Amino acid sequence: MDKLKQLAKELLSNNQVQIIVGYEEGTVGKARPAFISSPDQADTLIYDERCIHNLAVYLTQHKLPGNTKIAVIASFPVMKSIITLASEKQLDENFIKVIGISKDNNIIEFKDFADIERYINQQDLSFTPEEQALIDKIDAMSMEERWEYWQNEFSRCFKCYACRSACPMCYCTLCITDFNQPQWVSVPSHKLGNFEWHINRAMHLAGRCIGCDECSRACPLDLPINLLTKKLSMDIQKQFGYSAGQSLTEPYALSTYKPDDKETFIR
Amino acid sequence: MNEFEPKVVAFVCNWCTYAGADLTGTSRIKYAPNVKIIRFPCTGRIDFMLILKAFAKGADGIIISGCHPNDCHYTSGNFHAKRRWMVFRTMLDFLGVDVNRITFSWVSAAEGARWAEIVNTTVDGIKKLGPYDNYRKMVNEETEVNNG
Amino acid sequence: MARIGVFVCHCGENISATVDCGKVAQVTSDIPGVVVSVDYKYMCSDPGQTMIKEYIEKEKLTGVVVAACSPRMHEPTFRRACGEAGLNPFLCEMANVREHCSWVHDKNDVTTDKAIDIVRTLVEKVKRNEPLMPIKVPVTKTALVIGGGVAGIQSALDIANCGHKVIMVEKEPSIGGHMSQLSETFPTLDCSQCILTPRMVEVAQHPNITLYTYAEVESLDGFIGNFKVKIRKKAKSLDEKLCTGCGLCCTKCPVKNIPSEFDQGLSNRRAIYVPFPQAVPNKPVIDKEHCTYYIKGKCKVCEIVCPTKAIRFDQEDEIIEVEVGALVLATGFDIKRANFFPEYGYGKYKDVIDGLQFERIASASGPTLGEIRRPSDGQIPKKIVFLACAGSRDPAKGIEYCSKICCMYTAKHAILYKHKVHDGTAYIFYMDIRAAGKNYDEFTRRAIEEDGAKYIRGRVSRIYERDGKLIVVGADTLMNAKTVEIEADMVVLATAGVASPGAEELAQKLHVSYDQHKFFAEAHPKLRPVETNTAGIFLAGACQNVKDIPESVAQASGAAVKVCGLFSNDELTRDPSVAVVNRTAPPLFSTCVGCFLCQSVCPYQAIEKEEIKSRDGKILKTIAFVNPSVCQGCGTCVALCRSKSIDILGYTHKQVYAEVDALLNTL
Amino acid sequence: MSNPNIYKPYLMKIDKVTEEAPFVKTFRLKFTNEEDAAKFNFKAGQFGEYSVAGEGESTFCVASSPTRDGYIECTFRETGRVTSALAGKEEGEIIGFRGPYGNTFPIDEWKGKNLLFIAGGIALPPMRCVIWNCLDLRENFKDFTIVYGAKTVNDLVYKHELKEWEERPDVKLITTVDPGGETPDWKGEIGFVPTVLEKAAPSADNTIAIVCGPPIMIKYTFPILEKLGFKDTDIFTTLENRMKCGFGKCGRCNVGKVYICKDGPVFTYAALKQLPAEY
Amino acid sequence: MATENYKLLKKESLPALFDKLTASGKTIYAPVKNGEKTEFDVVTKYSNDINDEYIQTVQSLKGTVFPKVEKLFDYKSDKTDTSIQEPDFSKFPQNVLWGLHPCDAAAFRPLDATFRWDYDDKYFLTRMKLTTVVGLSCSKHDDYCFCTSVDISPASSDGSDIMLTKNKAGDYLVEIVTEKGQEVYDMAKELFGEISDDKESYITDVPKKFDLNELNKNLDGSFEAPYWLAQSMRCIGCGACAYVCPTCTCFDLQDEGAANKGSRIKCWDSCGFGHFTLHTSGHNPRETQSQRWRQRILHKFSYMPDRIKVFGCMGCGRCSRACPVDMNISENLIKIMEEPKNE
Repeated sequence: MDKLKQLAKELLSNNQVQIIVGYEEGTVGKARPAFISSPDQADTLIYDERCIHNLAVYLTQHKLPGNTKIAVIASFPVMKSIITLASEKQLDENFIKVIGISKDNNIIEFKDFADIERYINQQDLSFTPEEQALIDKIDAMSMEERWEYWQNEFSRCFKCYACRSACPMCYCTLCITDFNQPQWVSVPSHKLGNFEWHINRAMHLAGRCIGCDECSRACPLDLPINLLTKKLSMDIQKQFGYSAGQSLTEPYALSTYKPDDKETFIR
Repeated sequence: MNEFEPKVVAFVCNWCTYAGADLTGTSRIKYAPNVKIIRFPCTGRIDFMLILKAFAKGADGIIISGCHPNDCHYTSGNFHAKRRWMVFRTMLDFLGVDVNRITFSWVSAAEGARWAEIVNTTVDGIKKLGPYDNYRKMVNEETEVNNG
Repeated sequence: MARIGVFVCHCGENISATVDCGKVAQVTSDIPGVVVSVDYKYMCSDPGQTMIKEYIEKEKLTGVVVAACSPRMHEPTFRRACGEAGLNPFLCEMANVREHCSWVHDKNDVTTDKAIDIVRTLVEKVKRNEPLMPIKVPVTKTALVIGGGVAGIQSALDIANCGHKVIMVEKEPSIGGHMSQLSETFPTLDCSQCILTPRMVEVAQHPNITLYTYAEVESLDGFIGNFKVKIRKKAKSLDEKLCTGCGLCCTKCPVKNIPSEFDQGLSNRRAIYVPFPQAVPNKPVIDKEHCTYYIKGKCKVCEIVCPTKAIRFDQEDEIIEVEVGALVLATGFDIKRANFFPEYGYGKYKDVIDGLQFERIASASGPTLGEIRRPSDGQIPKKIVFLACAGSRDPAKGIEYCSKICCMYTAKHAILYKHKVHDGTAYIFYMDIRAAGKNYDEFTRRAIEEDGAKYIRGRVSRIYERDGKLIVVGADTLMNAKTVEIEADMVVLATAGVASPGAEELAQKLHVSYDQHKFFAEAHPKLRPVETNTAGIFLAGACQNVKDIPESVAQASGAAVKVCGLFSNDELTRDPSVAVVNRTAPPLFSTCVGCFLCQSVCPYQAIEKEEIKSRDGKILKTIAFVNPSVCQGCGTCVALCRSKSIDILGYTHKQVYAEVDALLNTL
Repeated sequence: MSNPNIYKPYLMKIDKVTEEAPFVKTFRLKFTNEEDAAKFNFKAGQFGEYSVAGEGESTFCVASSPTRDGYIECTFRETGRVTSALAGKEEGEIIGFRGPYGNTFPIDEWKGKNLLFIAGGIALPPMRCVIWNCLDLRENFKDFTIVYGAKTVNDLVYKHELKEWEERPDVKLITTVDPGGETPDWKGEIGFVPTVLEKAAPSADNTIAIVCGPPIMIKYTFPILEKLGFKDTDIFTTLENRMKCGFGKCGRCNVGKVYICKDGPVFTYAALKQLPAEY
Repeated sequence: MATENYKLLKKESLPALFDKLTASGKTIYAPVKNGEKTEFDVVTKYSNDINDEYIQTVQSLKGTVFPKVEKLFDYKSDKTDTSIQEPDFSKFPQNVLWGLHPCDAAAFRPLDATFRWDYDDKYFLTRMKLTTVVGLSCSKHDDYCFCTSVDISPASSDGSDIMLTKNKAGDYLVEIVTEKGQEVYDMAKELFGEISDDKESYITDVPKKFDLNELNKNLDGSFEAPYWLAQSMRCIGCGACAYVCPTCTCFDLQDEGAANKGSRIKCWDSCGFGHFTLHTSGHNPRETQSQRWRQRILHKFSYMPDRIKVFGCMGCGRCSRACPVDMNISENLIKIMEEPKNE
């Protein structure tokens, strides 16, 4: 990844960007997000299979100083996140330089978001058999079993909201859980509160989730909450032919409709 | 023990189903009194959280009803609603929520008899399913939390 | 704060027969916030309403729930009464205990209990109601008519004659539309141009009408009463003020072989041309696509010959912006053309033509000066076959609908043909004769009975050429589907009427909805046939569906009345139950994060961008803004908004949440 | 503590509701339980947690004087979930109250001094408590000056009491409204509180200044007081931070090591200067 | 090394002990193996899944005395009357917390100090009183552990009522630390023997990473230090660290239910959440994540020792393990230590 360091140095030294969001060596053998603001720091940048955090989350946190040009090291999920965020008018193309990393670890310098969009659409976007298997396992359960399964999982949740914080698409300044007039989502982390929270999270990500699984990775309790959004993503793709993170312009699955959307349950 | 009388909430749109239910009244067609209606401007206004709230507050069943496709007073509210329900219903089902307790239907302003039929079949169906104990158990857990 | 009055109506016995109204009043009086709860025989009667008014004043009520019939029945009544007593009308709600309770259940405690629950629900709602003020918006009293066919002309004249300004936009160099191409009109056989031309001239000369031909609508912003429209005036390469319309240029232009649009390709025009002799305005345009100067950079013959030096090769398209209060869409229709009917050889055989071409042939101003001669060799056809339903009512071709005008004009064609070719025979293949209209059936019968048109009920499977004849192979379904073969000299296809080519694009620009066939959609098929779902945009003529002239004109006048009705107000009053985006204290300003996903769900394009700026003009945040003049209050955006930043007045989050609570009796 | 369960509120009956200004109300609250009433006492400057069943709790100071026995009063502006619910309550209804919490104004130490009260907008309530407290012990103090300002005339709270103070010969009251907030018959000053204060230039000699108001007003008022010669130990104010518990456990209100709920809400300007900017 | 006298609890006696505890109405929480992981769970019997060699669980047992959701009282009201129903404190569970490491056992001290600070929190104190802590010396540690840096040792019995140390044979050396411990011992005396052994030899050696008092000194006057921002850049603002922390006490009070009946609930909250200190006016004293990170560190290492005389960190390392973005607390504390003092 010398090329990455080289590029980072160039970008910083000729002031094309002021901050690079990438990865560095963390503690106890982990990689972690890093914020590089001078060329001499660029040597700490790494990129390997441990670099899995969806860095797009930092692009909407408004923590980075305004009017700063930011470069972000973008794995495939980050690229998709950027496209979704851009389609939701959360990112300004003029302030974000995207340094893509291909699946075979090559650097792709995107000149604009449309460029990313093109790249994404050249890739294999289907769900993996492993992903499908996880969903199938739950689908195969009876209704009661599913209820029990999720009740058990949700009962462990203590609502640290790591899932929310780690998700690039969860950028609301006031989350539905903090909306209290009325209190739509029960605040405490009892079963009902957790149930309502996770449904809300999944529904709010329905058609917007790009499938990076960062939510369940962030979860300290290892709740398989990524399955909720994954299930919806699969369903939405099947039903409406729509996948998040692929188009800058297409309205997202739930803000549009087709008159002939096929359902079987409305009487 | 008396026969179980389910509590059913109906979220309906103002222009079609509410008017349809008015027609049921005008036509004096009798139906089960378990269903109580909340009026909305359009099915597009019906937030999925309302469905969850109704269950959390003790509903055994829910009816959601609006204009037939292409009849929406606002052109497309019901189409949007339909998509959301498709997704939401998938979600509920995946979580093990009993989706048979939610009747989604289109009832026009002219379908007074149909409204009565929707209500009656829904109430009958939910009577067979019994009280929604699973959900209530989850709700009640909140008040028993860690207090022994 | 909350001081609610509950008024339980017996509705004679309509409610009290099954609901214990006294008990409803008594139980609901215990609901917190309820200060008075009474029952009365007829709430809607004068004494009933007076009672409500008196309680409003005496008890200083902050909300009223009338438990009676459906709000669809008497909500206006009781809201008015509340307003008269000084209570904002929107603080009155109706609990529907008649249609939804007393009439549909038996007399017992359960029914009374249900009535109580219904009242409780509305009490909780009304506690959270906000006083609302009707929304007023000013009206710009200028109308824009898009399309200068007969419908547009009629609308424009009607509106202009009412004293309002009208801007008419026509994409062709002349107004007149399809009607100006027609020979004679059914069922009276009066000359189309003779009746239309004076109206075209009237449009051009009307002091209230501004006419832009060779122009198209570029974009539309705003809302009813306050639209902003950008119009692209395509360069005519001509200074219209200088041009006298002498026509010298058109005779000298060396490019001669361009198929005339007006004559449906049956004659040629030049690169600088006036579409037809009676065109309005009667001034030429240069067709840049074919003009030698524009292609090769030299020629300029027209410039040289022009006596007034009116030619302007450097003219560019001009964008003009106008403000209008209403739009009338009268963009008309088109017909299916070649390639759509390979089985009929249309486009392959010169003598297989469409109805509009036949109109030109039959027209005295047409390429044959009104003589019926076939295009291939100019011979007079002795056997002519008309095919009604060419494409129409044919699901296989994707056109399920009936094009409506073909039966009539085919009958007319047969008559015109017989009038001009006395020894000729006209065959007409048809599926059904649809001639429902004043004097229409008489007209088709005349074609058969007086003019001897041979009607064959059945469809034509194919047409091919044999020995200079067109062999029309069909089936006669009235003769046991016996195969019929006719050796024809000419075939006329009554091709399906379809939406005009730019309809979809225009609909998207104007944000009006359209159906699967790209015809513009009316707001309600029965009750609002000339309105679109976008308030302030109306429909006239065949852009909504194929129509004949009288229908188009009638609808055009209807649209004009709608426009004039709108213009009879200086401002518009609208239901204040609209969506609003919340505002909170800085630095948040609003919980809206500006994802604008709501924009695409709004059926009315009511959601705009609002920039929150600091005092020095820096943009701090961009949030959604719901234009209350445009919003119709469906609330689809409300349910979509993740952060609950949009709420809809009258059905707010707080209200509906409390309703659920109350209805399930958990309050 | 008299209440063994610190989370359990007293049940208070709303005895009287006064509309002070748009969205601002004063409740007079009485204990529903005689024993609670007998045991209860508080001092000027303290605050409590007021609650509406089903909505939650909200923090604000006691606005009545401890010298007035048998009830407490609170004044609040309808802003959030709880205050909106409170605003919907009627006379006779029950609300919850926990408290009193926090420290107090050292009124005893002010004996024999001049008092200068400076308040802005809705921040008069904590001041009102101490004003009445001192007025009820009027003989203990010398000059008594109140400077009070609000955005508009309509936004002035305690209008009836302002009138009373105005008419008292032993109180000097200066009221002001922001430019543009005046009515045609407005007789008070027009201008922001700090400006009006500077113009009035009360003597700092043997004077205690008590300042309550929005942060921006406080920020501009302190320097003027110092300019007028006030020592920072003689300038008092009250701080507000978000709180849930009121007794140092929930983790919200601390400013550095200082807990507003326990060490405050009353601070001298001298003490404030020592605090990090976390309030 | 001094050899001491311990009670001996043989591995084989554990089932009997657990049965006795269960029979006496106690609820037992123990570290239970679940695949690769070990988490505390309620057990009624001893089983081989109970892991006495775990390094650390994700969650502490804080929730047994300070539940993540705790009902404070029920209320009922109608138009004129309101009543409050407190829970029956006598029915609070009698918990035996089995096999906590010394860091976790010690964590009850700061909890106790907070919930006692001038105002006694009856809920916490009642639960605490009914809780018996059975500590377990650490035989293993990992890179996240730093108890020795916060003056706790992997063998310390502070906070435990009974302290267990597993010896080579797999039996436990037992120290009875408190009266509560004695009660348990008394209940099942017959299961215990005597042994004299040196417990230090069974204990893992956790290296000391920093000096607590030096750190505390260095934090004085650190409010404006630049490292808060630098350290918290990657912080995504979730509450994972606070919720797994055995000493974090931030909580929220919420009403659940409607106006006429419902309950007031105390539930966990985190100072790391953006809205934690947000005023209704929109003003937020701790507006940025770095301010909130500073609060977290200063609270534990400066404010708590200053105000309630106890440090708020036990060196369990849970926050660092749970952090989705590897904000390793000991790494950051070392950096603060090494920072030249801001004058």
